[in-house]
Amino acid sequence: MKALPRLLMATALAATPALFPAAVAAEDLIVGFTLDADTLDPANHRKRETETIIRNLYDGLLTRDANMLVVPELAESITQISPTEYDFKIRSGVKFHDGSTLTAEDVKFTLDRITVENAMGGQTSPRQGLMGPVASVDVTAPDTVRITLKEPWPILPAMLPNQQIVSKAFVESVGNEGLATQVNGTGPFKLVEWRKGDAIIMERFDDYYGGAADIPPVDKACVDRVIFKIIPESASRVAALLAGEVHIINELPAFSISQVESNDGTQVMTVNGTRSFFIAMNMEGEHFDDVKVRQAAAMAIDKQLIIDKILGGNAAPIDGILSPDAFGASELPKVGYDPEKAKALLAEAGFPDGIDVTMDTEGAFKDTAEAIASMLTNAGIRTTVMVGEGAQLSDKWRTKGAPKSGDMYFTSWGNGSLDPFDIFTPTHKTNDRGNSAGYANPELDAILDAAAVELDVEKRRAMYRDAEMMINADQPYVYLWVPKDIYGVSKRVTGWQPSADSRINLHDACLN
Amino acid sequence: MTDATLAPTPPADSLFRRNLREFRRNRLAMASVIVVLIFVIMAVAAPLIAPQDPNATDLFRRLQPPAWVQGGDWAYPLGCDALGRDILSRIIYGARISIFIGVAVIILATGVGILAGLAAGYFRGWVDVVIGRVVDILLGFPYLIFAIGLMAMMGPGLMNIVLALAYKEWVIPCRVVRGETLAVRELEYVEAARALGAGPRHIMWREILPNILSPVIVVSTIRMANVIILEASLSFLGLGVQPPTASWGSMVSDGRAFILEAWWVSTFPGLAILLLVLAINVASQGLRDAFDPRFSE
Amino acid sequence: MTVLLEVTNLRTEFNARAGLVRAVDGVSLRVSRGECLGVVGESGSGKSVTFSSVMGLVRSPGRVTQGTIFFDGRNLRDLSSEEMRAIRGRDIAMTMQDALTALNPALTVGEQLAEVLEAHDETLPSSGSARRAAIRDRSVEMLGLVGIPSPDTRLRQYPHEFSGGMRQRIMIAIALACRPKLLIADEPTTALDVTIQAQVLELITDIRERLGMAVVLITHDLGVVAEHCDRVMVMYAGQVVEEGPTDQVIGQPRHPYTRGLLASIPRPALRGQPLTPISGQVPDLVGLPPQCRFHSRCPLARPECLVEVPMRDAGPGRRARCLRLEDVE
Amino acid sequence: MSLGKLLERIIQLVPVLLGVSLIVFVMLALTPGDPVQIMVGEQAITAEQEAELRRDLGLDRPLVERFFLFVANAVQFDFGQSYYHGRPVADVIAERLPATIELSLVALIVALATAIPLGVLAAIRKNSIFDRMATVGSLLGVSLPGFWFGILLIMLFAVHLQILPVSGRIGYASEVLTVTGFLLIDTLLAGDIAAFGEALRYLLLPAITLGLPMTAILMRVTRTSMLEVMRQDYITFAEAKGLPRRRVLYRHALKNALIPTVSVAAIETGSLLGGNMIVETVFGWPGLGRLVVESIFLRNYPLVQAAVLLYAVTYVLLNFIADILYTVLNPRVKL
Repeated sequence: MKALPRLLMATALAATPALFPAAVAAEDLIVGFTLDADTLDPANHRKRETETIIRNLYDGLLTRDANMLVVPELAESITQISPTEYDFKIRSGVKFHDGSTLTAEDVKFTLDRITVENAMGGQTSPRQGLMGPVASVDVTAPDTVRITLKEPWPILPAMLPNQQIVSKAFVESVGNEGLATQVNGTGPFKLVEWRKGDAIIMERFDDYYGGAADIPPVDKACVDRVIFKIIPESASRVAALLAGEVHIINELPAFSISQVESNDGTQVMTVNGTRSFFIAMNMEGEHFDDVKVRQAAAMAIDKQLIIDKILGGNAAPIDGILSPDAFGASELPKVGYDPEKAKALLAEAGFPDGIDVTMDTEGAFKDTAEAIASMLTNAGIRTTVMVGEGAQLSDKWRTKGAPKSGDMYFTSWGNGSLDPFDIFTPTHKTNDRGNSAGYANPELDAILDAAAVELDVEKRRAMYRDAEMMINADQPYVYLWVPKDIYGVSKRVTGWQPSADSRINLHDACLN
Repeated sequence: MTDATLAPTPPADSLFRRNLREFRRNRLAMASVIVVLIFVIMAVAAPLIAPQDPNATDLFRRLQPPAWVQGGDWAYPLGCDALGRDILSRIIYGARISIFIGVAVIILATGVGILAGLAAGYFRGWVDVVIGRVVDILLGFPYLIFAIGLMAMMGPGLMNIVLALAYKEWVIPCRVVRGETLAVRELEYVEAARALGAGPRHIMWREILPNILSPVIVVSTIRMANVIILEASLSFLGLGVQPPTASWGSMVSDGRAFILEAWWVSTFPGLAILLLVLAINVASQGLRDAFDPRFSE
Repeated sequence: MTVLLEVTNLRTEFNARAGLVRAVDGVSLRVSRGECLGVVGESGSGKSVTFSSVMGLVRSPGRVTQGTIFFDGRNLRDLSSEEMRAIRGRDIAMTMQDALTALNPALTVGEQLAEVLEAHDETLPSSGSARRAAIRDRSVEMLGLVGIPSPDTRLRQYPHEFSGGMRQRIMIAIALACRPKLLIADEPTTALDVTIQAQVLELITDIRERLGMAVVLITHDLGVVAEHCDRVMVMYAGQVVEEGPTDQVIGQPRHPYTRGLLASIPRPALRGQPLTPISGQVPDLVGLPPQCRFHSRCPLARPECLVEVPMRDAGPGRRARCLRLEDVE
Repeated sequence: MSLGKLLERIIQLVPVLLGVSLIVFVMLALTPGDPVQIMVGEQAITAEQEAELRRDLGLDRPLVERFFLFVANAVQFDFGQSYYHGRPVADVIAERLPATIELSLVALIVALATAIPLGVLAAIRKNSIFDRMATVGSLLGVSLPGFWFGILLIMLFAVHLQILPVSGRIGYASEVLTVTGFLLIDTLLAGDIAAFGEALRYLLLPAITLGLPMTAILMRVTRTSMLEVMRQDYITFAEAKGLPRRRVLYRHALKNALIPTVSVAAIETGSLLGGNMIVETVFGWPGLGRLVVESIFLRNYPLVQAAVLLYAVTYVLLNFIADILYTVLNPRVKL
């Protein structure tokens, strides 16, 4: 039997901490994080997780405070000259990690690198799209940068926190490839080592200017070092938190909340998320072209039960696409849970015996999708869940107007800016990139187009209200919920709270 | 020794029967055959045995513990999963998937492997070279990665899993058959058949195949155990059968997120895999001892 | 001549699936110093097992269950396995039928020769380099003794790099490396060509005379016995059936089995001929009743032969296990 | 081992690698899912931007051209840029490779170190209680699904007993200069015993999980071949020479018995390298396997192609090593 010697050996080696004193210094704040950064180049990534890590190393012109309000960071002030011109006054005396001083030239270089075609060694930045219709970036005074737009784009300030400023001299010396692994930012932490796939180790930058003036305390970081430790398995992340190996974990599964709460040294922190979940119904298909069938589907699902039981109560139900926190969100007529009425509607639509449909989803949402499927089945919409790969499913559903197959698609769309433009247009405008339902409503398209460039905030809000009412009535999707982001946090951590844009800003976090 | 000249091999049949008798004497092996049979019966008669509908969800029974733990219920002896489905019933139905895939992959792979191996070993020459190259190339791929790639290509589905595993699996019986064929084709009785004017097809099927069947059977059973683990691994990585069909691998996979709160969700399906695979392995060990004493002690 | 090896009433049994097999049943024998004893019998007659028992090399599931084995005044059965190990290779050596399988293919000839010296020779210097040099010298000497040309270089070679006859010589050299008092040569020529057979046997006889050691020659071949052995012992079904001086036993066998053996060989061409078995089969050794074991095949068998037959005197220095030995011509 | 044989091996490698490349290429081409669309995700992108991105990635060219381009570049060890990492694929793979190799090697060593003594012991005490337990244990070892066993180990040692870490590769308090990428070596080079111990603690559970089936297989092979060898005449002869039992067992028997064990170990190491994405997933081990699986899902073509080629080369190389070891241990065979 091999188990015994193995066990003995395991025990012997487990005793190694006695031989090799555990090497955990007091001042390391460790974050158990789901995904490694793809790259550390702020202009060459597309992933939220990568941005989360980068933003502890780099600062941007603007940032958001805990209430998601946009405030200046590296910029001292922002002035709108005209609907298409913005002036940014750059804070003086800000140091890069290598000791050089931030200039307006660095800002221009950074923004050009993102917005100009082929500016990154012949390639175009994947973040170009996030900068909208930027025409040019000019240094108009030694400490001032002007961004000129091709057309009015009111959400520019809301989008700028997603871009981090790099040093022109540094990029020119290490090159674009060098920037993927080397860091010279203005952020509160310097890069110590990136152990790919395993951890990113940072240490306090002592010459830090203190960060956004509107977010106290304005000072250098509290902890000596910060480590993002990559733990993709959620059970492992929770276990590491409970064992005290890490101090903050993201994506705490809802079912682990009680365990983290009941554990002595840990607590749960949540923040409203920005990702809306919904079920697309193929309006070109044979069943869901009928609004009655779509309404029946919406009525068949007991959203609240799933929120309570599977999501641990950590989600806000929605009846339109917008999160309750988003700009333009408003109270909408509710589609109540009523399986009997759903059956009746189905019968009215000509399906007294119910219908057989499939629902596509990715593996990560299998549980929820199956729970929904069994609710639909109970109301006569006999649903089979088909788990597919993300790549295949987006091919199948996000066809931009090309014909599509399939009945239902359980999916989601993120809205980190909390501006409707980012979520409403792609998912509902005819043939747009995220319009998986195949919804086509010229009237809605017109409103969405107008709202995108409307500068009057109140008018814009009203337009989105109209749009929400329209989709609420047409029901191209079953709008489900916006889950909260759930973090598990050691009670030793102070001065930190989660933020709605999934950023983990460790500047002010301390470890007791 | 002088009397060691090889007489024409006796018909394979009597040897086969003797080996079978030998196998029956091995008590541990027979016990595992019974375990395997129990699993097979479970799979076939699943609707009669399972206490609950394996796919019926009940969110109020979410992560309900096994019956003997506080909060359990004997109607759900091994507890419930995250959607409140009965774990025992899902394990019973899951036996269908594991056994079906194991058997289907092995039948497919062994069939193809026998054809290719016989051809390579009997004709030799360029046939052997071509088959050998293909085998080399396929062996160059890591098994799981190849299967994952194929699943991504073909999309999910039960038959696709069978194909994804069989695409590489046939290489193993092929190599065994080729080696045995090379050894057997020169033996006197094959020569005799050839001298009597028998065609290659007759010789391969009637003269060679029956005499190399023992090692093929032995290898196939061992591989079946392996295939079941591979299927579970694919399911574990999320590339298995479609929900709500229960597959042991995906049950373990689903349950690992809850392992801290609800150990039973992935522990029991894991045990089921272990038990079935162990039983097949022990049985095949017995088969090997009885049928192919060269490999055994 | 003093007695070197005296085995009394030896019994060795094997626990087989079919039952208890008495491979050796009540064997007694005696080998004097410098003497050559031939042991003859069919396969399975127990001749090899007898001498495996003497060397303490009977493997599980077999074991020696009865009897004494006095060698040089000590009962080997009373010795610990460590004491027994010290005797093997030093005082009693053995060669096997086929040197190809008896020499380890993965080790050089030099190493296989050196290790036996290393294990037994107390005369070797203890310091590292001197010891190595001494071992090397002895190895070269031994290879030279058995007639291997340029032994110096050949020590570094592996067994497969030698011809069959050479290998046999090497095996003999290894066996004789510590100048044993007794050499058990188990069918030393069976695996060899006829011409080489003669050379190897000459070699053994030659060395025996030079070193003054005793030899037990286990063989199928009565011709070999006639030519090289002082005395001969014939075994059948785990028992000794006849023993005595070679010329007398061959010239005038007293046991029907011995006679049968000899009758089946054309006299003038004794040597080199394999034994032609007598009609009938060797009895199954499982659960034998206490009776004459040759009974079923014996031309002289009578109902009164169905009792346990002891060894009986059959002339000066001769014994045979037959109730009717007086009736044998 | 002659140079000629070596050359022959390298030439044999060519068709295998070409075949492997072609199969990967065709498989990826037939796989639904557009890399560009996956990269872009929910971002807004114009048709021109999309076309440009496609051009940047070389996806606008016909398939045949892409294949020949890939082969032509691969010959010069240029495998292109990873779609996601902003760096050459070769760099990305090279960063992950040491973790995988380290885990595999340690698993191999653990397997050899336990399998050979246990196999020998089981053979020497054939049919004893120990032998029977070892047999059952080895069958159990090959029957344990690694992903499940790994989870159980984590539960026991990391969660309940809290004596081993849950996930990852090393603790972070000790900074270790990356020289080789193998933490066990780097920590020793740095003279940092504490960090070495840390690295070992992180390595233990994954190595056991990965090595267990291999241990089981190698134990069976060792036992069987040891029994086979112990029946040989040369063992009887060695005993007849009065050699100490240790020498008979270890010098005479084991040296021959190890021949099949070592061959099997070399071949099995290939499956160890290719099969550890499961273990990497369960233990959060930052190795290549996980990266490749992720890359398949993300349709990161260059990375998948390069990694599969690497696996194929490794496989051929390991077979080669197995052959060399075979000759080293077995003087009868000349390669």
